[in-house]
Amino acid sequence: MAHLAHQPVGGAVDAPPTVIPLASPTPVLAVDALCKRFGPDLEVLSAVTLSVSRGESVAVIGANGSGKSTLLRCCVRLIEPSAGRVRILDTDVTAARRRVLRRVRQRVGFVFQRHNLVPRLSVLSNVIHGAMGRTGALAWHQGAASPAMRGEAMHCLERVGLAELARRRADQLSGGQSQRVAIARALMQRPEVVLADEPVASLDPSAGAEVMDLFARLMRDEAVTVVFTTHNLEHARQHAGRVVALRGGRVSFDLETARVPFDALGDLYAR
Amino acid sequence: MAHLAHQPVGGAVDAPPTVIPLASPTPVLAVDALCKRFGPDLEVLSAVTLSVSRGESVAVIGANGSGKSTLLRCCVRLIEPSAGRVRILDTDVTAARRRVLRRVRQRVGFVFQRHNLVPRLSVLSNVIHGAMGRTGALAWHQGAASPAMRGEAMHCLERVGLAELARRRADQLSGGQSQRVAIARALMQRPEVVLADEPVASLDPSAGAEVMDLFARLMRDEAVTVVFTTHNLEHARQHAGRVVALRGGRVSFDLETARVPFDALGDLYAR
Amino acid sequence: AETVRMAVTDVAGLEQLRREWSAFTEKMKEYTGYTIEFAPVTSRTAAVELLRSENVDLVLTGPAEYVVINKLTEAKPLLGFSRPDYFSGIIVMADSGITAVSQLEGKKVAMGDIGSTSSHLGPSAVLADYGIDPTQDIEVIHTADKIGYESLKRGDVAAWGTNYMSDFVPLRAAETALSPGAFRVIARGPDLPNDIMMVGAHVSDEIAETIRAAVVEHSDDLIHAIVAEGGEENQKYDGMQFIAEVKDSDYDYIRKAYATIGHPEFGEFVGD
Amino acid sequence: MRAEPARSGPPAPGRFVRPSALSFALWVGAAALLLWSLQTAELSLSRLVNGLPQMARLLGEMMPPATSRLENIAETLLDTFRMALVGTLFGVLLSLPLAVAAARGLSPARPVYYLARALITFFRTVPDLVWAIFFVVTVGLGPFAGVLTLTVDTMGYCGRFFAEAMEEVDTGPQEALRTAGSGRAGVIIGAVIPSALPSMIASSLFALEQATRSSVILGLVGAGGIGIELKASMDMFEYDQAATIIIAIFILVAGVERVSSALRARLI
Amino acid sequence: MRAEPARSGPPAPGRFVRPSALSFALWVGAAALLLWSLQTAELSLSRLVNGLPQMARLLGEMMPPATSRLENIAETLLDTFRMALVGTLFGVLLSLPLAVAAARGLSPARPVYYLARALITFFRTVPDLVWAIFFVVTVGLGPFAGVLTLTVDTMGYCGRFFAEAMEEVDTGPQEALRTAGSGRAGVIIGAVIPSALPSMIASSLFALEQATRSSVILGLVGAGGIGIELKASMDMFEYDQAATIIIAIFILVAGVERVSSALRARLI
Ligand SMILES: Nc1ncnc2c1ncn2[C@@H]1O[C@H](COP(=O)(O)OP(=O)(O)OP(=O)(O)O)[C@@H](O)[C@H]1O
Ligand SMILES: Nc1ncnc2c1ncn2[C@@H]1O[C@H](COP(=O)(O)OP(=O)(O)OP(=O)(O)O)[C@@H](O)[C@H]1O
Ligand SMILES: [Mg+2]
Ligand SMILES: [Mg+2]
Repeated sequence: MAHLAHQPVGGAVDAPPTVIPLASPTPVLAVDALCKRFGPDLEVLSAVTLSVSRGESVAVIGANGSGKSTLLRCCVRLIEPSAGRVRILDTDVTAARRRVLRRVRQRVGFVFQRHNLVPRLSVLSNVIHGAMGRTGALAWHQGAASPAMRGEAMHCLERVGLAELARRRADQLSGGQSQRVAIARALMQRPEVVLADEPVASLDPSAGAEVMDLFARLMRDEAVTVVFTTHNLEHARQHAGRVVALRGGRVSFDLETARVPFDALGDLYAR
Repeated sequence: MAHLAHQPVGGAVDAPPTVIPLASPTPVLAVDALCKRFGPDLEVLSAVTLSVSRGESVAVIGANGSGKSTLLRCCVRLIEPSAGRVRILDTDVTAARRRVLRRVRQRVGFVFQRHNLVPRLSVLSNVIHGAMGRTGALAWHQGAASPAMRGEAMHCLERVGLAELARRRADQLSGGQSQRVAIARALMQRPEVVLADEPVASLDPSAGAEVMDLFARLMRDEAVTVVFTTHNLEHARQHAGRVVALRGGRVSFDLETARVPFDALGDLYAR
Repeated sequence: AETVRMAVTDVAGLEQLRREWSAFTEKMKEYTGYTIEFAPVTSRTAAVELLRSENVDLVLTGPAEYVVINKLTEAKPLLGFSRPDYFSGIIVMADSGITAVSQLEGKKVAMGDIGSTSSHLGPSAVLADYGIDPTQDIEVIHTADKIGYESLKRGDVAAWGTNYMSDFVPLRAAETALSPGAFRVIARGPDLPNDIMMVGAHVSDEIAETIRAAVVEHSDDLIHAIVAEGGEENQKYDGMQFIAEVKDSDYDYIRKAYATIGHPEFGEFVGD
Repeated sequence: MRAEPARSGPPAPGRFVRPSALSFALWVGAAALLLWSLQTAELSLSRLVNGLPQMARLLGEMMPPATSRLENIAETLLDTFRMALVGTLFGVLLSLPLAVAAARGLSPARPVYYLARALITFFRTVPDLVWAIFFVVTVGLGPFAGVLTLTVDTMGYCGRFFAEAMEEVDTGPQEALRTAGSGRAGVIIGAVIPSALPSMIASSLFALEQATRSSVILGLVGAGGIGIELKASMDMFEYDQAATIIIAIFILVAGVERVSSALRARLI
Repeated sequence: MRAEPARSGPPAPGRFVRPSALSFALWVGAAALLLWSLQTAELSLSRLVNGLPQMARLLGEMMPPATSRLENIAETLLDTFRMALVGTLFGVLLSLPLAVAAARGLSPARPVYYLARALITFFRTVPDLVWAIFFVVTVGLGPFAGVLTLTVDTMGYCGRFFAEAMEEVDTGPQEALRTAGSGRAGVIIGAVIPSALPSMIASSLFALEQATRSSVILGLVGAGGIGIELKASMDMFEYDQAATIIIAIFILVAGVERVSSALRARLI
């Protein structure tokens, strides 16, 4: 099945039913022919097409530099796509004006590969930041937040196992702790969609498994849609319903997990 | 063998021969009763003792926040230890004056968990920085370096598979690319010891395997000593001769890899 | 009681007053019944604008400022304030070979701030009297007194036009390396017109008269307040005197000087 | 280090990026301007060295500093500092929104950015004397006019440097807040200001110090101040007195700087 | 967003860290000083509003700006700019080592740090007039003395802000270079300066702009300059002329700022 890695298969919106049975007619996340160029001769994403339904869990895999982070970032327009469209939750993100974009982003929890915590604030403040979309700028600091919000933030921290570090300054965390704070911040958004960029790369095996389980619970109990990138194929196999593989900025394959040739992915990662 | 995770076993310098046959009489890296406190009631390392011989490969494992990074950073005095001693290559690092410390550091390649590249300089300049210890401040920029140095840096980049990105600004790299540049910078030091803090956490499976192989080659061909931290137990099993496990800042066990109970490490990672 | 607001611009010799003016205002209150709000204003431009915008009632100022204020506002002179030995001189080094003003032609001459009575207008008028046009025939360098003095000694400027008594003499007295004979005055002007207290057009005649009367009547007392309260060091300003009647034509010398420095708009004689 | 034979990889890229014709021309132009400027400056090291004894003599005139009016000076200095404090406080508060409008990436729109930048530059370009006159005719003599002048001064300075500090901070945390659906205000207060704070504290306390030092302005509007004392001392050739005042200001300024340094050290 | 019933975790830590007795006392003291200062400032909004017509009148007198001496002004401005350029250049170059010595963490030793800080503060505290006198007696009247004064001014400013920029940058890359065995020089040139560069460019070009604006100093040392022209216009009540000069300076300053902004944008 190694040939799969070479020729893009299915998953494109213009021919979805044959390959992937979409769970619901209107996808939660629909990426259509997305392109991103940095400068004239650096095309990082080439016509990426992808569709994710409510409650699905999709793993995005691919070699370093294959465009995974760029894809996720384009989805919420942290990077302005060069061409193509992205729809999230029935909103055309690529065309959205500022207010609309804000409303969509509020519903999407994003976990950054580099965590992106505010270094000088406490862990708790950083988590409460997740609520800013719905409660406004007052959530900038734990000292200014309402008791309910503080309680909820503690709950989110507890879910990632860091409640006892609430008071610590964010720049005094270990790598894995800071990653988990970033996840807690995304949870604080009460997201309908989670886009997580290597959310467990710095986590120890047990913490990584817990986070993946947490995502699974969110999907099951609250119909949250999760798209995560990972280099850990075991995680992709166990926790994703579908796997999208990127190679050089193109979709190499887009398959239900059961059909992914996990043992023959050499080509995907070959340089 | 799960009890091993609970009671510290061997590896302490005061009782090494019974448990670990040291390859050479004078260890390349000897950590003796190292303590690190951040503030009065946060003890991150408690009496860590450890000894690594030339050409050995040691994996340091442990849960998030167990003190792995702190241990490595204390070894080169990026963090001033609160108590205890560290000897590297016959130099007492903890007591060393500035010049001596510099000379030791030059011989130790360090890979940071957060990569720590200089964001506004090119990849090539960042790699050439590794040569600064032996060639002085002129190695600050690729434009100022000698042709031989530039060639060597390209060679290091090639070893991590990034030669074609030499000119890219370091802040425009993907997570895995930036990690590999950090590794190339450490190689550029022509190190005798490599201390690598989760060197493959952001790498794709094939790049990760390549880097681990690279370390193995360095050990075999050039007798380089490698100490790396990792959350990937598979890497520890395959590439380390010995595994040191930290739990809450204490050495939980220190065993030859063959004797590590990889399937029963639940306790190590339990919170 | 009424409050009278009074600004003092850069009147040479009143520094001590600026530092410690409470004695003076207390005396004024005692004699006039008015509370005097008294403020030094270092810029004459500010002083003029304060008068024009009716933010101050009285301005105590120098002759050059008087001419300007008189021209630009409806303010009237109230009292003169005479000081001894208030004149400008043109000073050169004795060994420079310069003995006559005419020899300065084409050379650099240091003077004080633009528009200053004794260190710009005064020297310029003197030069003009000797047939040197200060805007054409020499290069004027406007600088601080100390810099003018040091430049003269260094030979960077050929001459220094300044207030003889209050600028040149103290510096020469403090001189350690050179004897007083090392300097030569090649020209000096007449005593300059009096410093003057002006009253804004918006101030009632009654107030103006009350103040004038009080000052004239208690002249010695007030001068004492200015001079003596300043302590030993301030005795050198002794000899000041209030002049009850100010004649506008006294200031025609200054007006002429304005014309000399290229500002004919202030050079027109009032009444001509 | 081991004497490993340096192996060489593929050819390295060029040492320097070839500049575009335009930027090459600009660099050449700048270099020419600089050379031309150096000529007019009439530099001469020998003159500098030969003149040093003269400087020493002058320094001698300032020694020993006069101590007679120490108490008076301290009091004036404190008064000045208090006015400076108020002026700077208002300036800093007003600078905050102005700086946001003048920060690339935070400004709501391109025209607002240019307008805010121009306004800040304008505040700075119009000389203190002009501001002082403006305010003195508006509100009359006294500390208020001085405070307003200092406020405008501070805005011209802090507006610019706050904006630049905000532009310079790491964009990661800002991105995180924006993706969480936060509005501009949230991003600024939650991510930008915490990151820019050390730099902003430095700028603010520098503005305070500057306001204290440059308090000659206060003299312009009849509000007294240490500046006018210093000027009077210089005018009266009381150099030992001037030295005392300068030393007093130095102590205050150094104190403010230590506060700045301590606050920043806590944050960095 | 979903109306999820907000579940609550373990109790959150206190809203604020309890300040130590000392820092509490310091805060109270600062607040008291501020209140006391606000009192002396004699603030009054009504006075400000009532006075606005006066301000308008004055503004009216500045309009329209006089155009008679435009060429002359442009020439003087260019001369001034050239001297400012040289002074700033030297100041910036000398500030670099001084700033390294004055940057916590880069300074070779504690006493050196304090000495460098004190020196920089000293440069800033001694007024321009005093520096001008010093340099005139040393090197004589003329542009050289002006350039030296501007150099010292620049050192007082850039020395401080370079040091603070260096203190503020991310320590990660510095650690990396230090662990590679690099010496102080290498760390500074390889990691600190590249990171601090945008901030340093901003400070340098601000110093240049400042030197151009505050060029009254140049007049004091007999080097002419736009500053003395402006002062003369104000002293002679030629407000329209002053307006022209201010506008000319504004254009130059805005130009310098655009250069600063463009250079920084390339780097950030
Ligand atoms: N700002 C930028 N300018 C130029 N190139 C960029 C920029 N950002 C990313 N790239 C390039 O785009 C490519 C894709 O980057 P991206 O971060 O999406 O990779 P990734 O799949 O997330 O890799 P990793 O697994 O290493 O995180 C990389 O080759 C990277 O070098
Ligand atoms: N500057 C600091 N101040 C206070 N606590 C700190 C500081 N740096 C690290 N710590 C704490 O020390 C502990 C050990 O941190 P360290 O970075 O060594 O962990 P680690 O084993 O590397 O974890 P990870 O696997 O997440 O990287 C953590 O609990 C961390 O929060
Ligand atoms: Mg990535
Ligand atoms: Mg770590």
